[in-house]
Amino acid sequence: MIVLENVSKEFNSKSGTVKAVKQVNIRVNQGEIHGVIGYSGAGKSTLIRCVNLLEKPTEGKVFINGVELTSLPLPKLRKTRNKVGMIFQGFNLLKTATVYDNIAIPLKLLGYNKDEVKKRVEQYLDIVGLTDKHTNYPNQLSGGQKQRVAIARALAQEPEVLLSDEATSALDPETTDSILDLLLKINRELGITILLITHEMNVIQKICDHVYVMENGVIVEQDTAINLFTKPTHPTTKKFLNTISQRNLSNSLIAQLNVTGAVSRLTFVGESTGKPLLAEVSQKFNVQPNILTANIIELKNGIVGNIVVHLIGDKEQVKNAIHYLEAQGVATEELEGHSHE
Amino acid sequence: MIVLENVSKEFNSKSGTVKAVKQVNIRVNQGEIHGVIGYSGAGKSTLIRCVNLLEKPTEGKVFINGVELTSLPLPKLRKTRNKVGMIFQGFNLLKTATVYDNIAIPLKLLGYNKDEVKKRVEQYLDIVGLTDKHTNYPNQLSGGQKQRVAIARALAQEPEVLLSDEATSALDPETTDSILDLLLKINRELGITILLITHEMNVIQKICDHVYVMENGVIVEQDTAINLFTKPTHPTTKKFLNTISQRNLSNSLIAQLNVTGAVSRLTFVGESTGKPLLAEVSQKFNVQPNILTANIIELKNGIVGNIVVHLIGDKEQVKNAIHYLEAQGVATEELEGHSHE
Amino acid sequence: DDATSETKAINEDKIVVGVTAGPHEQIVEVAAKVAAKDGLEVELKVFSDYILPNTALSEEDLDANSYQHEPFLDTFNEDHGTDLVPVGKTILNPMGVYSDKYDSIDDLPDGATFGLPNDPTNGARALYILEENGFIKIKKDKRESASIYDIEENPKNLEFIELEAAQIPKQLSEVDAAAINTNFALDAGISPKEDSILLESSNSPYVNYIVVRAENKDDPTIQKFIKAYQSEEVKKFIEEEFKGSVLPSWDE
Amino acid sequence: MSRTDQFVEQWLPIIGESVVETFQMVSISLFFSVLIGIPLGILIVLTRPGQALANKFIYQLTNLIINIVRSIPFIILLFFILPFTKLIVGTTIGVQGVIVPLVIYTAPYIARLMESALLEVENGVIEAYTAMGISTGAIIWNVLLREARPSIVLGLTISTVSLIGATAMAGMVGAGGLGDLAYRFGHLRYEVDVMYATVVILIILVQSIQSIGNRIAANIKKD
Amino acid sequence: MSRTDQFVEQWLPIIGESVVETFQMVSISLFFSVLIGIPLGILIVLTRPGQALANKFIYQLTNLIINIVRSIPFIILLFFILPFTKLIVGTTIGVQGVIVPLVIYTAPYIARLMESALLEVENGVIEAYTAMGISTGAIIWNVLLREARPSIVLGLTISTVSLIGATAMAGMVGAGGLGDLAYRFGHLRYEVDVMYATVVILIILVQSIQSIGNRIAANIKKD
Ligand SMILES: Nc1ncnc2c1ncn2[C@@H]1O[C@H](COP(=O)(O)OP(=O)(O)OP(=O)(O)O)[C@@H](O)[C@H]1O
Ligand SMILES: Nc1ncnc2c1ncn2[C@@H]1O[C@H](COP(=O)(O)OP(=O)(O)OP(=O)(O)O)[C@@H](O)[C@H]1O
Ligand SMILES: [Mg+2]
Ligand SMILES: [Mg+2]
Repeated sequence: MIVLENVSKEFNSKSGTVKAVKQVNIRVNQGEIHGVIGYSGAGKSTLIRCVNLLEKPTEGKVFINGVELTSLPLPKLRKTRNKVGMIFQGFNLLKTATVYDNIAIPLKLLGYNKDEVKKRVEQYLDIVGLTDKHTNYPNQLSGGQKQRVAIARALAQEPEVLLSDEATSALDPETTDSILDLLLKINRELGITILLITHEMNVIQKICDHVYVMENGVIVEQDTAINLFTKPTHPTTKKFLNTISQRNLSNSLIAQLNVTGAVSRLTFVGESTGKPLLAEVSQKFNVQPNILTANIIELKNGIVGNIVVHLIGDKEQVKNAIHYLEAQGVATEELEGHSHE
Repeated sequence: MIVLENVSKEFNSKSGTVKAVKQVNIRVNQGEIHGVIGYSGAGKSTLIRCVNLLEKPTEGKVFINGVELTSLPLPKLRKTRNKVGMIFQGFNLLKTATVYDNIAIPLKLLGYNKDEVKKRVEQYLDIVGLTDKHTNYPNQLSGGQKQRVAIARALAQEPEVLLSDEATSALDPETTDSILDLLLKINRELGITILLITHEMNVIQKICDHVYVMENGVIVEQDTAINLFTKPTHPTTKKFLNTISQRNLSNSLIAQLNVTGAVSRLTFVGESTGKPLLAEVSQKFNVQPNILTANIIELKNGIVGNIVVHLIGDKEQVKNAIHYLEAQGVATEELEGHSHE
Repeated sequence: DDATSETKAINEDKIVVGVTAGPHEQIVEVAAKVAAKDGLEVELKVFSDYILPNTALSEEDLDANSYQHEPFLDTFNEDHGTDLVPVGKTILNPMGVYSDKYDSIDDLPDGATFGLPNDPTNGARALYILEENGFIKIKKDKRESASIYDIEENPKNLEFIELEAAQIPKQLSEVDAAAINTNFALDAGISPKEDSILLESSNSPYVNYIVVRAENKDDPTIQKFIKAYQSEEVKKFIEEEFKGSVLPSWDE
Repeated sequence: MSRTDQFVEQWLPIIGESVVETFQMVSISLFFSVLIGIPLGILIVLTRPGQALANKFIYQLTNLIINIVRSIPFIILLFFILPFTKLIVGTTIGVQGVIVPLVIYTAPYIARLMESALLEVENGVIEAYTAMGISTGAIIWNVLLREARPSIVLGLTISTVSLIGATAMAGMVGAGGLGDLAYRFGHLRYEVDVMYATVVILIILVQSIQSIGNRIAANIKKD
Repeated sequence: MSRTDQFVEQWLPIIGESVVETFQMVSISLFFSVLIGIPLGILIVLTRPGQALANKFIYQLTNLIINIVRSIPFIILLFFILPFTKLIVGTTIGVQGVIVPLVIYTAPYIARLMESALLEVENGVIEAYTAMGISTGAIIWNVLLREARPSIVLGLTISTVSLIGATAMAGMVGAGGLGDLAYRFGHLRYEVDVMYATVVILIILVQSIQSIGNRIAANIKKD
């Protein structure tokens, strides 16, 4: 369990004081996976580094599994950190150690015996697909391979709490998927608690229960993944969602289309996506629905459908069609366009 | 113009010889933007580093703007390199220089006068949104901010040819978009030739004319972006496309759905997406189309629509509906499921 | 050749004199004051090395030096093909053998350790004293510039340990016996008369000289300097300062 | 008997002995200097402001001690610490007597080179191990020293060569060795052959040490 | 007149003169050593196998020359190069006469420390500038030297302190200076007060140099 209470962090530099994190509250219950998204420089990395006190918060309290860390003496802090794994944005591997040793050395230092170390290194090297690179040194690896070594190192520790800072951003989609599957698996099987940072919405989509949206050091929106994908309120959240649901059509196009009917965004949750609703509408009303953009997003805990349709027909019919759709449990939003952007 | 002829590159390490790039041929005409995708470790970075001879190919020839580089004496090679900008996967900034100096120093060294240097640095800092960080040092920046400094450095050089190795992978979608818009703009206005590596299909989608798919050092598929998005043939290509069009439905689901009709993938190119085809089908045949997944992908040079529909109805009607769709210029592919995965 | 030596002819008002650190330096300091009254400026160059004052002299960086005895000078001239000549006697720095453990030199057991100065002028003397008293025999041709490797016979199997001359008094307890220059012995509170177990005989060939290049042998400025050195003031200073451990030797 | 034969017969045993003495002085004092210098270097890196064990007092004190020792010319040091030497090794003469001053001369020097090497280690890796709750001791050994090895090896190589230089002065307390032989016989007594022979041996010695050091450093360095 | 006053009156001018001599020797020879040592260090880094200007012959030769010079004990070196010294500065004694040997002693040492500092610079940044077609000279100056500055400053600090130590030996050729003063008066004449005074001045000198060096290095280092 991770709890941040009113955590703030300031940096002093020549260009003045930077308030990288401001009064942030976070609560990740045991076994949950929470994600943080936000623009570059929003303070995400600083925030996650506050969790294991790599960055000492200027203000606020940090709890891991109920233990307050900021006031803990070093030996006890170390004990807690033993249970916390971290994947860094910048890999942070030993340059002078092989891939094998980069994973083995921390395990040895954490007190595992030789056999256990060997077993785990081989197991996690296999999982990240780097068994054949085990004698290579980091600078003989590709960017993604380095990232995978860092992931293997953190996971081999088999922590109770995992902090992940853009663990998959250097990886191709296939490898990303396999890493995410792995995280989900250990989350389900071992109840590991995860706080992760990402800018890839498909990561959120696939494994997060809860999402925080960060901007200028502040959490501007937070909710369960389903709620956030269905009813985003903050503009930043909406922008992030656009990347996977392509919600943005040009205003001029919308204005143009609205002449012959209405452009509407339909959001389905769960079961309703299964229904051939648009076909029904087209049969029931004299309205031709033309799908402009469409997405079905499979979240960890459900499915969200997102369609922007051009409903072609006369105003009245279109209005009726929309009422019908809403009656069926679909959230609708009429899009207004401006002829000049 | 970038031309690679039969370029190969081997590395020798303890774990044996690695053939990172094998017999690759590439031709990027002046003013074109080509993208390379592929799994982590496929050889993408090595390939792009062969272009400006940071990695000397073990075999093959490299031409930039018609000049063969591998046999060029150093001073002439330098002249050519002056025209080639590169954004590295690992940023490669001067640790001891401020953001401002990181961009200004190369410009000074390239011989621009003081005013020009100042003008460009300010201009590109503004473009990447780091004006307020100009006195900071790299280790006071977030991951994405470092990436943006590296981008600004490469662009400020105003090169004729740009090599970009995962330039946006550390960036959030919004910032990525603004960088891509910028690349498109300078591509259109100044005719810059770009070869880029990415694992984000939306980068390909947004700015690439042509795509290479790389696997184990070999280019396994290459085509124009539109062709590749419409008719991918290699499994790797398909896997990458899945990330944006979510083509993969579970086999068991498909098998289950096929009992009550047929599951079909429809791919539209260009105009045909605009037609309310599915509604027509539902009216013309006794078939209820239920959209399972849908995507409209706006490519740089056109639009590709991708819908997986469940056509509910009896076999005969469904077959007719599919024929009708094909007659309308839609590529269709019936999906077969297996009850046990 | 002549042209250069003429341009380098000794300045009438000022000469540069090289000395080694220690008594030579202190004495020439006083001699310089005397010379100053006579209108001659003496500039001191202090060396801790025993070769460079001679090379610097032959290279004409110095006009004279005062730190060596004749045997050493002869060897140097022979080795380096130089033509440096002694022009005035200066001091004798007598040497004695001391021991913390034995009351007489004859008590030294077989294989005893014997400390001696590690510089050639003093080291050779220590060996010379031992030879004079029949403890060792030195190779004939090396007699006056001997090193510990030039010993032909060593019936008592003395083990020689070469040490920094000034330091030997402090390390005396660690050897069975050692040869110490009287000035260093006095500084360390050891009395030559009471504590020594062997003293250098007074007919020592190791009297020190003022040395110049041969062509300046009769140069009047040099003569002026010698006169200042061999003055009463200097003699008085030596007697007061060194209390018998350094002997003015120009009158003998 | 030819001149060469004669030279060899006369000087070979002496030179041989000097080689042995030099080896003894260098190896023993290097051993102890490393034993003292490396922890000192670590101490001064870890206690500096902003580091893991930041402690202004210890940092300043260590710094001062290193500076004091480094301030004193070797030749003075040699005699300054005679009583201490006597206390530690029971004698102030011979190879044994020179070990203590050589160590006191070399250890702070190694500490400074260590400092410079350790400061080069990337903070990120240290953070990664700190984040895992690994003890500072283990991090020093497994991260700091490990990653700095190429620089440490180069630093130790430089120190060893400087140490060989210092042993030349060690002759003053009767320790002998090649440098002293070259000085006293080659220089003071103008046995030019001895000087050349000795200098050639020194060159070979230094060249070997430097080559080995460079090779090892290049081998450990993996980027 | 109190003992202290007397001491001050008698020794202040002498000590003052020694301070000036030390400053002269250190600053002048440091200047030339840096002028020679840094390019030498760069040469040895750039010509090593696998680097920008890889050239086995030049690399080995430079390496050898540095090693040869570093092999020869300072006192022998001093004597060995007398003719060369005479040729360059016209005299072999005094502060002037000692500059040449001090430079020859210090320059290769600085080259070695340079080597070790430059080898630490990340290859990636150098590549970035190579990719832009920037000339090797400009890269050396703007990337290699720039990025290595913290280590270079620490290395130069270490060299300067060692150089001060070497000037003590310079007294042997009549150049004077603090170290020589301490040796001659303190050691040879048992004027213990002078020795302590001199050593204290040396300690203050070294402590200041080291503090300034550390401060500068920490200031330049931005990670
Ligand atoms: N210096 C080297 N020595 C040995 N092998 C190397 C070296 N550099 C790269 N390789 C290997 O060559 C292959 C291709 O590496 P490259 O960096 O080109 O991959 P990539 O496609 O860019 O991957 P990523 O997407 O992870 O950055 C990898 O298997 C890598 O381990
Ligand atoms: N040591 C530091 N000194 C000064 N400012 C800092 C320091 N570290 C971070 N910052 C600033 O704090 C802000 C937040 O940085 P942080 O690394 O947390 O961003 P981020 O959200 O992780 O961004 P990214 O997605 O680009 O990694 C940035 O504006 C950054 O410049
Ligand atoms: Mg970050
Ligand atoms: Mg790569």
